[in-house]
Amino acid sequence: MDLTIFNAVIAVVIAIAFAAANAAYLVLAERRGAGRIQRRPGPNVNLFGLLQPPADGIKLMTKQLMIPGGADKALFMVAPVLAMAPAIMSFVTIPFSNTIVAHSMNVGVLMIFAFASFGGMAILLAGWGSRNKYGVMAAVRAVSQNISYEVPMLITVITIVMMTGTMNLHEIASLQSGGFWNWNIFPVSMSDGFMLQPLMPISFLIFFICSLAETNRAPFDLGEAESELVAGFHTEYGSMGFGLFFMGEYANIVIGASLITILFLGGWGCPFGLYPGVWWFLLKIYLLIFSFIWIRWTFPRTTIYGLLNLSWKILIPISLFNLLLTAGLLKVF
Amino acid sequence: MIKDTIKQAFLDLLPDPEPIIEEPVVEAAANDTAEDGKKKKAVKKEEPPRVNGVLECDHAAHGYDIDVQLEPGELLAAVMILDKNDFFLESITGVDWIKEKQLESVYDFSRYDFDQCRVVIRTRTPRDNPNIPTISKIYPGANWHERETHDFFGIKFEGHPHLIPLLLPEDADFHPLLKDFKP
Amino acid sequence: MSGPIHIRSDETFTLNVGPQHPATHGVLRVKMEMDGEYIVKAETVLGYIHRMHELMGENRTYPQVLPNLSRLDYLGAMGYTHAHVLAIERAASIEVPERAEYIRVLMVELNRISSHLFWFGAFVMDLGGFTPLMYAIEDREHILDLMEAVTGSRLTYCYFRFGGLYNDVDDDFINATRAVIPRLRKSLKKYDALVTGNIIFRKRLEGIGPISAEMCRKYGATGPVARGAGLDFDVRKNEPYSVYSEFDFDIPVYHECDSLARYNVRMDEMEQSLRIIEQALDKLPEGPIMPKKKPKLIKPPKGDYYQAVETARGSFGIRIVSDGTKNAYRFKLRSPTYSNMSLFDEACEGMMIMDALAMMGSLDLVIPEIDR
Amino acid sequence: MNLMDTINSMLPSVLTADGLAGIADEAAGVVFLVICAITLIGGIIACNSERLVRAVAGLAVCFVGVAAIYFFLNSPFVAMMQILIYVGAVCITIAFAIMLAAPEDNKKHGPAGPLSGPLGLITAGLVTFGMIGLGLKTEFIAIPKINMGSVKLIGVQLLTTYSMVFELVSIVLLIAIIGSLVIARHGRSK
Repeated sequence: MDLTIFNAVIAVVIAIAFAAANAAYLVLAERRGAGRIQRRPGPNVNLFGLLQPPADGIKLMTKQLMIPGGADKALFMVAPVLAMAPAIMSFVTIPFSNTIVAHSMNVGVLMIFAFASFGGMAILLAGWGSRNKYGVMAAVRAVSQNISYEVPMLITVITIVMMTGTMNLHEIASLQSGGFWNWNIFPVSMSDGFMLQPLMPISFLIFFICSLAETNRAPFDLGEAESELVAGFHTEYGSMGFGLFFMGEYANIVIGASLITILFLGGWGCPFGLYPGVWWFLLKIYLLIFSFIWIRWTFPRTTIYGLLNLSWKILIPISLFNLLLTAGLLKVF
Repeated sequence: MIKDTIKQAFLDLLPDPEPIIEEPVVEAAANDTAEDGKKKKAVKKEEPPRVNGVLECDHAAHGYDIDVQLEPGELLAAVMILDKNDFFLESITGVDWIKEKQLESVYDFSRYDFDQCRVVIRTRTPRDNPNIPTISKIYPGANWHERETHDFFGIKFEGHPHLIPLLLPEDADFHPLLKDFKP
Repeated sequence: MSGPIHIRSDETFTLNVGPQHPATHGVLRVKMEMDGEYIVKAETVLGYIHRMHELMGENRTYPQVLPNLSRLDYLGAMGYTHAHVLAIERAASIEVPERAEYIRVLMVELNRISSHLFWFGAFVMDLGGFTPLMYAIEDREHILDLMEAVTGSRLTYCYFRFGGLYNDVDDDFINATRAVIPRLRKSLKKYDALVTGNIIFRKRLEGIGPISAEMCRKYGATGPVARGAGLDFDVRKNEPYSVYSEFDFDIPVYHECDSLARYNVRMDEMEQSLRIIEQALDKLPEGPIMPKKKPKLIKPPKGDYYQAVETARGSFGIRIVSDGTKNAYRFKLRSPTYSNMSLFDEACEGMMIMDALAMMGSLDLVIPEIDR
Repeated sequence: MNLMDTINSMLPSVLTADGLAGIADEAAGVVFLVICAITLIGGIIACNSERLVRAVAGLAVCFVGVAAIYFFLNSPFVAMMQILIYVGAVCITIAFAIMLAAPEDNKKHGPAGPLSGPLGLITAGLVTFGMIGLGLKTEFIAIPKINMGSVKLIGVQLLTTYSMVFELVSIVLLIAIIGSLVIARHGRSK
């Protein structure tokens, strides 16, 4: 299928709508979830709190956008957009089901990582542009974190790509259809003959940790560590500037969950091969998002060196070893 | 007993035997009615200000065991004795004796020990020129206490590394705990 | 990170942590000279909520000052008023009925637990874990309800009177307190499982923020900070006041000198306080709560009086220099966190900011109490 | 069959992809020009801004433009690699190094020599002239499409036919890393 301008526009519009709706209601879900975990109700007035996100949105939009004195105005304004836009672009290539995919690209995996790398740039520019010391410190932290977790994440993805022989997300998900025994997370795959991949659970674990870190979620939320750096890179942002960062964060969470679902959990496939479809996909990503929320409200924050040590000293060696071993196994079987 | 050791050390430190009054602890008997207290107060009013020396106090009545008053010049030596005996600095404060035109600086010391011994060191300086050597070289913790005392009383701690207002605003030029302070 | 850190002083920048900063729990400002994430030099700036309680103490009569004391520390107010009434009772030689003494200890220990519970939540929040705060506040709520029923207030108590108490406890209170104790024990176990064993939590505290015994001595640090440095010092044991000598309780001491040791001390202290409360409830004698001959006007005889108590934060002292009138001639408050905080400047040098703020959390700061 | 096709089939023919195909071909030229403009603007920002971080941002814009050109030329793999490596890694590394190293006042250099202006102009002119000449002289042949981004083929191609390009790319990356290290070291030793 050719990429025409028209359906590109439609795709982007739908992606923005999906991302925005997700961001708004994931905030509510997060707050309700946090409430449950902390034995309190959370926002619950007005239809179980369902009117809370629009109210928040209106509040954010009607606030004045303050630009701190001495800030680099251009970068300060560009950064939130840069945080949000690539996240939306990534939605274009995510297959929600066998039929619902805006543009199935052969380099889909690569595209998501390419756009994810904008996230680091956005944080960097936000922190630097606001001319706030907390912002700059947070930017440096967040970027070193993003860079160091991109490495094991990509290495882990390579194992998947080696197994499936494609970078097309749609194909990767299709290969796992049929039932949960075909999913990449499990050590045994029977989709086309018997295949032994004993290291896949490790890959999954690495990928899961990395996607937590890449989305700057607790316990890896060092970029906005509020007890140290006030609010990190978005200390100076209010109004919709903050709103865009917020939406970008949740859009990234959705993308991270979608990627995990597609790469490891069989995409839109039913665990028992029945009625595959978009509902299974949504169920899986929301379960994953719930686990993100659960983790966030359970663990304290790590330290920046603890975080970097985890990446460089543990995850990268393990993922490299994993890669070599998987390659070896592929060669043998 | 650490109390006796310290007392002896202070007695050795203050070489001038004349000002030392080994008062039998008068206040120790204060466990009686308020009327007695009034009497005592009436007696005390005629007393001259306290002279330098070591005083052993009843802990139950005063909350401390040894009360030493000395000249500012002898302060460092006295604090060193306490430092050697593992005392820690509780606090430093001042008292404005405006009638006697003197500022008193009070140092509280105690020990992390079951051999309890609280020591109070007092030293008095003239009100118009209150200069006392700093003990922050011996006890770094005295830094803040001395700054606070400087804030409130204007006592100058000679040799203090950073004698600027701590609790008061940084441009404060008044000393609120002086008795002639008018807000 | 372990190992010595080589710091170049020529490329530092100044970071103002506070006066409005989430980690300082109030208006405290630390001017930090930073080299990247490392602190080269720190200078604490105080006085943002300095209210000159000492001058108020000189301008008001002794009973009028009593409510001021509970405004020092909004978390553990009971201990501070306790110090005041003890000091006046010592100075003016007022007898206290035994029942009142027991109830005082009961209240102070309940308040100590509620203070430690709040600290626990706030400390874990400093480390980025928000949930334990909610659990701690929920448990603290039970204690506050208990105390509200008797004292009439939830935070800034003015319950003690010179010679006794404002209000007697009834059977409802005693039964409710007995019911709360097992609940709190259960909660403490839960916190242990939820937080103490958490690997991230331990990694952030173990070996971080060393405060040695010698440093404590030089700076006059007391309370859990000193006990976390292996110093067996607690005014309740070392210099028993009130009826503390009647109770059987231990002073938790840890020798690791790190933030985790200070955490452990406080968590163990809650258990010890529970023990004291149980014993106080068992031993609670019958009788009046105010002395028979209550002096109408408090006029301590001329002299200099010092009273130290162990509050939730450490050794709190009141020095009253009396000139025989109804006002104090000099009213000095020795607050424990003032001394505990003063060592922060030295202790945090060369640390990373996140570790330094974790250490600051482990000092259990209440800013109004530092500034007085 | 995917969502877009479904939507297309439900729309009146003028708005469908086929109906739009003609317009799209017309639009293609416009899009190409827009992409070129983005690339150029990025480059100009990169060269002319006084603040280093802004220059890096400009560079990133320029790289995105280049990536868009690749995408336009039907090489999504190279386009994605361009973004992943140049924006995601090189730009961030440079910005990172600048943040760690350069104080803000460092941007003013001493006055340039009298010859620097003319010399720069001559060099730029020569390069431009050469490029234009090269562009005009070269005969553009349509190279058959190698693949649609199949990983296996790309791998094989990279390690056989285009191994030289592959190596050159690695060298560029190496230079980027060394460059940022040099900047960082410079700031440190001062």
